[in-house]
Amino acid sequence: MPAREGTYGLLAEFDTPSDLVRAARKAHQDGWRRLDCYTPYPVEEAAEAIGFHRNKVPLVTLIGGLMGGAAMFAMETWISVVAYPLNIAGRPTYSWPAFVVPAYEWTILWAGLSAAFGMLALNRLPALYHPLFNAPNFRDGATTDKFFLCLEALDPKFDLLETKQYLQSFAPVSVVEVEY
Amino acid sequence: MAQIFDRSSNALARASLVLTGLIVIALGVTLDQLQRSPWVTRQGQRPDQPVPFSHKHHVQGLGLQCQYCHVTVEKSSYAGIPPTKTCINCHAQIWTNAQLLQPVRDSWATGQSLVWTKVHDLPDYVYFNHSIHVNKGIGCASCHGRVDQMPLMYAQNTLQMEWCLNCHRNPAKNLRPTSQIYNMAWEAPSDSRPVWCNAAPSESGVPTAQSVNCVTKDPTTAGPQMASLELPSAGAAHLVTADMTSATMPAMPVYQKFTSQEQLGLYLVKHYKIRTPRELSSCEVCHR
Amino acid sequence: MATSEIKIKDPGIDPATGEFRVVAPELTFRSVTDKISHIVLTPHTPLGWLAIFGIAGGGATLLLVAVTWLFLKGVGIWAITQPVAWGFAIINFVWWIGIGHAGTLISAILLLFKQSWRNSISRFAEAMTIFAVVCAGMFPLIHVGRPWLGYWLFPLPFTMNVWPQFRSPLLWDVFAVSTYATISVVFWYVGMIPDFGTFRDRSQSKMGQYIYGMLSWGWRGSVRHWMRYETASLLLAGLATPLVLSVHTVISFDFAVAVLPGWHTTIFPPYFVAGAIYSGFAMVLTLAIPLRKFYHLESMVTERHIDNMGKVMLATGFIVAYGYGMEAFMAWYSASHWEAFMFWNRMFGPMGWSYWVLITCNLAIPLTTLWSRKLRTNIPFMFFISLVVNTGMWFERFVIVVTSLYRDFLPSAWGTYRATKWDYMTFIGTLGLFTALFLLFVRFLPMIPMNEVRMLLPGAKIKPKAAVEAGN
Amino acid sequence: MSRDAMKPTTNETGSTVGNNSDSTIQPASGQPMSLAAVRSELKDVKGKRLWRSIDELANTPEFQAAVEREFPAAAQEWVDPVSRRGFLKLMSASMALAGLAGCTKQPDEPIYPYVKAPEDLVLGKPMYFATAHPFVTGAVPLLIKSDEFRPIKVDGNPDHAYNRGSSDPFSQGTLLGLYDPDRSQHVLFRGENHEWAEFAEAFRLKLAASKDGSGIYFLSETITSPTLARQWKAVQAAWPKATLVQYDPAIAGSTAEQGIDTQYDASGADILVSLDADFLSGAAYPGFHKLVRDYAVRRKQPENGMNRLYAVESTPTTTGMKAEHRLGLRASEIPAFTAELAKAVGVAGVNPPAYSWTAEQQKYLAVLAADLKANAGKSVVIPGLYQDPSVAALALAINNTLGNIGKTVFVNEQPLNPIPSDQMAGIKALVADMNAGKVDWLVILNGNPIYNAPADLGFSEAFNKVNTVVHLGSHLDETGQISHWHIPAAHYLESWSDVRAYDGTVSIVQPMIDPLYGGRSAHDVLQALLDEPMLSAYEAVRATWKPVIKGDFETGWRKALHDGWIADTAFSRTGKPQASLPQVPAPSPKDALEIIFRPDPNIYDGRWSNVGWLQELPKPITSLSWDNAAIVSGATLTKLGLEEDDIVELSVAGNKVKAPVIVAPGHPDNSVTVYLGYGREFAGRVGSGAGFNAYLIRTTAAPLYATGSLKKLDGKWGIAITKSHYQDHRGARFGQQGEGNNSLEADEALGPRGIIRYATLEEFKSNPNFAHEGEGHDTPAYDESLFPNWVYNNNAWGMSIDMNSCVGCNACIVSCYAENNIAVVGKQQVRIGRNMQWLRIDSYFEGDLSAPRAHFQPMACQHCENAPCEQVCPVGATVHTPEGLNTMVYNRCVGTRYCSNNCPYKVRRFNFLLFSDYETESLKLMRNPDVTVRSRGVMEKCSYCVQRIQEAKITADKENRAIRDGEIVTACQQACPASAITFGNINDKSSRVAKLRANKRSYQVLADQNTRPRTTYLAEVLNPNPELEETPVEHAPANG
Repeated sequence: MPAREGTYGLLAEFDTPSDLVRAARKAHQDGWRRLDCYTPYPVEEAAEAIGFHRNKVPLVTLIGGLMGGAAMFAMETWISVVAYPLNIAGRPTYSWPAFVVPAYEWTILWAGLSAAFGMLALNRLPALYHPLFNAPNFRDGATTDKFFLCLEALDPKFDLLETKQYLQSFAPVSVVEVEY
Repeated sequence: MAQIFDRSSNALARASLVLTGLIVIALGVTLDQLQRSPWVTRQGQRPDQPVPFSHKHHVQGLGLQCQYCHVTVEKSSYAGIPPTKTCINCHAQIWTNAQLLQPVRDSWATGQSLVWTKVHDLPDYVYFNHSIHVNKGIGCASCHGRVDQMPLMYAQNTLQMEWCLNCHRNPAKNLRPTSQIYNMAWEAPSDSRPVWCNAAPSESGVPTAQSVNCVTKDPTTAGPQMASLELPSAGAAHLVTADMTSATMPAMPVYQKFTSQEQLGLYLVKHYKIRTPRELSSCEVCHR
Repeated sequence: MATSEIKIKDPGIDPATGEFRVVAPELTFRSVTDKISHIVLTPHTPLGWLAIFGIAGGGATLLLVAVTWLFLKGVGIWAITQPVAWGFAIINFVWWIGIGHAGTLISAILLLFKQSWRNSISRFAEAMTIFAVVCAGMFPLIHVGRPWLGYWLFPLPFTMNVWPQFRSPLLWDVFAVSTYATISVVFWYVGMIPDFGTFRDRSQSKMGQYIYGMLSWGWRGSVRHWMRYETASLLLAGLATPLVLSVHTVISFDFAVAVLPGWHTTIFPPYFVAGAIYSGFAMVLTLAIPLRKFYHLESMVTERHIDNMGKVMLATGFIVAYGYGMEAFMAWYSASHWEAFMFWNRMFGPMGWSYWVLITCNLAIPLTTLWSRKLRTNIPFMFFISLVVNTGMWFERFVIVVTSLYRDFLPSAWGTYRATKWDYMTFIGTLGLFTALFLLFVRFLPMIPMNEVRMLLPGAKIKPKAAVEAGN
Repeated sequence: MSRDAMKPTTNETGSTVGNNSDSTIQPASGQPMSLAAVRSELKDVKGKRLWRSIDELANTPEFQAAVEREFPAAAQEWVDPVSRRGFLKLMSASMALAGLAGCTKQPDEPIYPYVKAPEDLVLGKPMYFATAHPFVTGAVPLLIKSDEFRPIKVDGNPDHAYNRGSSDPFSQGTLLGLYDPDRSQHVLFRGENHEWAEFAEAFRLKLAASKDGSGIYFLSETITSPTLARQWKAVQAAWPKATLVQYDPAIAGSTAEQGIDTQYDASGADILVSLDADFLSGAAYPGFHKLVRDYAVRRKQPENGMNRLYAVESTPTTTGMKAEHRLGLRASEIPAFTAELAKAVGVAGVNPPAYSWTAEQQKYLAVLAADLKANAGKSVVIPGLYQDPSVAALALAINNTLGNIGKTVFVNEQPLNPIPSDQMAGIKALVADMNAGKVDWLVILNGNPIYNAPADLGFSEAFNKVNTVVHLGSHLDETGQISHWHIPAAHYLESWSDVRAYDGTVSIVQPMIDPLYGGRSAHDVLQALLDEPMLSAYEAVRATWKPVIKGDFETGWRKALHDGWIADTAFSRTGKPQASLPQVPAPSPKDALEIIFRPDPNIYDGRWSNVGWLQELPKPITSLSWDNAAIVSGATLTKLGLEEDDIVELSVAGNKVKAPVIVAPGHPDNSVTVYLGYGREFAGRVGSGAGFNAYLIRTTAAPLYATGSLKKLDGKWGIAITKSHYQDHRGARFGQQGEGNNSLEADEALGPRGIIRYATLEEFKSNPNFAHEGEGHDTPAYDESLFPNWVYNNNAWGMSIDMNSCVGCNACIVSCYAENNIAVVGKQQVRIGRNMQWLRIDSYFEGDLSAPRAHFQPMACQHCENAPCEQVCPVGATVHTPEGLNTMVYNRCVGTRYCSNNCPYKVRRFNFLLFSDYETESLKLMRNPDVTVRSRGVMEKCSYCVQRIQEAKITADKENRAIRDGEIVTACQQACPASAITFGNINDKSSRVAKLRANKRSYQVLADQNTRPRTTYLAEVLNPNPELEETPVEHAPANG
């Protein structure tokens, strides 16, 4: 948890994704690391620009899926062979082909849930309160048609006045200071 | 455009997520416990009875044998609830005007049944047969508990299907010699309390109940040479087949010594011809 | 509002890129957002909506009545009997599940194939899936003789120590359908999170801000989030695709695994899936055509969409036709008397009429007309076709279930089947329930994924790197 | 949940759960109550007691009034017993929803121990007592299974020489008759409750007043009890003017009314000829049980030769359908045909009326005569009951001429019935006296003349001219309703009496239970007029047999009761046939429409109208249930421009009745068969309103068959036929001869499906393996499976059914009803195919439907080793036991019905609604306590009587021995008079069933599905006369 007083960062607003990408790339090149972009729809270039290349969601999904499948198949086998073995239609107790189907379904079920909730968890959501929402123009634009670059106060290079000018140099629509 | 949610809401949101998970788990555990709880099974509950009949007093105190009242337990699926007559047999002489026994005397006078409440009440679709259990070495106490220590009757066990299967899947651990069926105090053999058994040859058509003869006192008192006949060592006792013993010693019954329930259990399973767990846990055994 | 000719006509080709446009060119980020948010955030509810919702609600009530009576008296109030022990309930179940499939197909499979045109219809296609699954999922439960024991189908540690029997296709259904429902809901919800964010920020009422705020989990559009989000959506799509194929395969097992002539067929899985998609797209059309008219969404749900869906139906329709063909062929080629008699009976037996209804609705009408682009882009005609195909697919299930059962191995045990009023009430009831749910969705949730449509807009193009360096 | 699958609760004393005064609810009597009131009534009743309260409350008139007010639609539903119960359930359920029922825990169950326990009673162990079912055509010796002194199963007496343990639908059905909740329960005088003593008093005063008994008339059913006859003689001695009239509508006017005096021993006969004698389909024909056994025993080993059956009949019956050669004639043609036959075999002094026989008929006659002559002394000619007396006389003459008398045919010294009489004349005279005002008191003993007296007598009008009518009857029936005195009659399982079996052997009828409703027997009524009016029937019966029983009486008496018969009381069979031959009536003109009256194969003359089992039982040949009908041939149907189920008006001599019309394959043209016994008004909740009353067109002039007319009316009747019957219209393209003459079902079953397999004797001899060759007849090899075979190394239960012996008499089905607590579902449910019989008799009509051959195949669960049903059950409610039973675990079933869909034999039955009756107390007494009563939403099916298997296993295990072959007998097997069913351990190679399975004729139905049924069938072998080509052979595998 970051400190709860003072400045969270400086927020520059742009009209087009292109401007945002340009600014973000520049800032990243200039050594900014605690920075983030906010867009109304996924802009891959922006992510590239701030050096965000890969994420862990696929791994989480894989693990979830394998666990689901294994769990179900194991349970089926245990139930039919160990727990209460019965002669069903003269079939063997270990009728593995039949067991494949539910195991398959559970693989998908667990994988899907892991993907969704893994994504949210990795995104540190839910975060109903966020400093950015304090910015007067953020909520109006970020989810509709505006593109934001935020340089955060935690970055060692951050200095309220210099950074403000630095951002101005990208000719944004506006630069505002975001309080915690 | 300001914040909608207060700072605390993040923590709150996450907490509530965790809580939801916990509640679900808790609910599951509760239900799982509930289905086995006395509230459902009536285990250990003592329902109101017309007469506070004490098994403790009659069995332990007076030493009545189970079959004195439950006459058909060896012959029929029902053990049998004694008719008022059975009570009156004695209570015509003793406690003739005890207040507690008023309902009994009324019943005897009016010819109206005493209306008891079932304590061991199986669902109607379960077909339990006392006789086969009693004839194959399941003692009363195995299911009904130490009745001789129950002032008021209650169900010792849940009588749920899992409980039945528990034994049907491994009868050996509950079997006892048929001579000990009604012995409330019977305990599994141990080094301190060994049991000696000999079995009639399996092909001799004697009823299973009589096919094994067990004693709790050492029958081989005749000294070392006699004891030496007691072959082989108790450890491997259950491996000896009955016909072998009968073959070797036609005249003198060969006793085997048992110092643990599982030895005895396996021996009795063999000689009582207890059916296999697969057969005993087949549906039609109890449901028709 | 855009000018009328644009919204009726095909948006045509984008001169800049030379690609087909899927949405009208004049749309901007804000106009899209306004248009879609307005439908939900406007305080006043259109009268038309209320009217239809009233009717649908009536249908749903009918269902409630039917099911209550069913629980009180037993499944005997339906027409099911010996030997036809399955009837409307199973038919409706398969039919509804089938309808659901198009939704997943559009949102998942077309996403994998990068068919960007699906963006604007994916959301309500998914909604359709979920509500169809709701209707479908109800039937397996209520059709059993003792519904209150339905929980025995789940492997839970009861005191009986008895467990489900995993060789039974019905049990496979339990897992297939429950998984399908869960994944669909998750996929649907995850897709809506950013749009909830938009609603949160655009809602005027405190209430709306709170509700949508919570639903959005505090989404703020960080590109890092977006990247994980994209991966997750892609993965979900990748999972939903094999899932949707497996679900109807498993349902076809209910029949294919049985020994009954007419059920015991290896062709079932593929042609059930194809049939599902066939009827599913029909249902999408049935819903989309009135919606775009009612809410003036022609600029986002364009003729191109209708046209494409027509093509998909044509394709799946032919797979289905192949399925029917193979059944007939095998009846002859297998030289099995059981098969031969079954098929003769299916066509010319006392219930032969149902087979011919099916052929007319599924093959004769659509497969002859959908070839023509003119007809495919003729909105009223496509609406009509969609209804025809839905009917046909319902009868396909009727034919499979009933005409296979009522005359099987032992002639002495042959019987017949005549549906009762309760059967019809239940079926109509689910139609009502489905519509009602869908209307609620349209009113309170983003029926078109704004974030996905934004990507289709010209404004979303990033200027080439050089230009960026040069600074315009 | 205990209600979902509940067995009739027999607590420790066997007093049933009905015993629940602890939770009775007294609605504010008088003023009608609303459902709100009902709820408030139930407020204080907690869940566990509610179950009973609802039922009790629901039976209060106030409640029913409330229901009819609040659910007018349902008020009419109230009538049908089944839906009425459904409605009750609905009410309790809706109240449960209204929050009345608390938790769903099992309710506390009370125990009602005896005060003094009976000596010989071992609770849980049934006891068996011998008795006999008194029946007008000869008593059926019985052995009753009694659980805690409640008779719960009726079966034949296995030690009795006559039926050897076999029984029939009637006898089986009488059990439900005993517990019939609609039996009358009080002595009534002018509708008000009175005491028996009051009646006896009034009666005696009356007689005393009449001095000699003049004006006192008795109208009794046929008297079969020697004791009753003795008592009557005593009455007559005391009151010489008192008059006795016997009237049994079923036999009145038939040759049986004079008392059956001929016995047949068909076991010695190579040729059997039935002249309209339906001796294979039910106890209605004297000696049924013995005749079937004798018939079947000669067909069990074709390799050792078989008998041959010719049947000439006027309406299709199982007898005709089993015959090698069947000739359908109109009823009036049969006497003439018999005369021709007699002439042909050389009976002296017969002059057949002139009649133009068709070529086919002449050929048949010639061949038959030749065959008879060739087998003189080794043949038997059996005349029909419902034929002109000349047929019986001629048949006897033929047998005499052929020298069969003393070999296969015997004449009794005395008739079966102690007091033979001309019943038609009797009732005619009675009505005349009634009209003449001579009848002062009319005492009706177990009769129902208002309902079944001949139409032309106007009995009901005459009835009003009688001062006092006394009605002794089991029900407050049509007659009881308007009689002055009504006395509830005791059921034969409730009272002492005595009867004679077919061979004359006397059986003592002993009560199994105290009269449920204080019923009285005819013995009591007559005894009330004698010197010791209080003498019990028991004493009377003992008095009758004291002189007969040799040695110490008490010992002999006890032996008689124990064995079920009195030794050496059979008739001497050395009688001689009387020489004179009666005049033979000429057949009616060929174009005249004949109407044939027959007692119903299930409910006989209507006495069992209220027995649900028999009502629901599909009748042989037509598979008609819950109705009677005008049965015609297909040709006649088309000729009259009718369709099945049309309503027609039958009229005879001006009397009319409305009836539904149906087709029976092989019915003679221009001829209609109607069954008596239906159209009851006051039969009870089950029988009232079913069918139409054929007595309305039955006259004294023509009680057996009459010429009449038939007119089509508008509308459909709505009959319930339990089997589909389509004509085969498939064109040659589909490989069948589909001209529409054949039955589609039969073409399929006998053709490629290989369900029915048979051969003629020649074919069988030339190719004993015929059952396994030809299309659809192949069986997969045992290892032909993807799975390792499941081994059954201990007991392995299996059943073998001999298609050659089965005569389709339905006894097995009714026996199954009783043994397995099978529910009766009602006509509406049967109509849509929901009848619950675990066992059905599939009948396939081969060849041209105008002259078919039928094949009867008892079909129940086959207990497949690879059971398709088991694999698809999601909860494992149907599984295989280590002994190879396919068990159905009712209380595990959730009711997906998938098993039924996947059962190739469609033998599973589903409780679509709450079919079992949980309300009626008397029925709870009847239920088999060893079998669960299935509730709504549960699948059920034949279990091979698993309860009997388990009982035998427990006994054997206790005795430390293996189960003996034949120790376990299934209910169907027990009832079968033909011993067509064999059950046992197929792993024990010495068991009878194993031997039968090894037989070359043994085949599995649908073997090609590789379900490996445990039930196998022995293929039929027919013994046709090569002279007569009509045997259809195209399906015989040898050339198939």
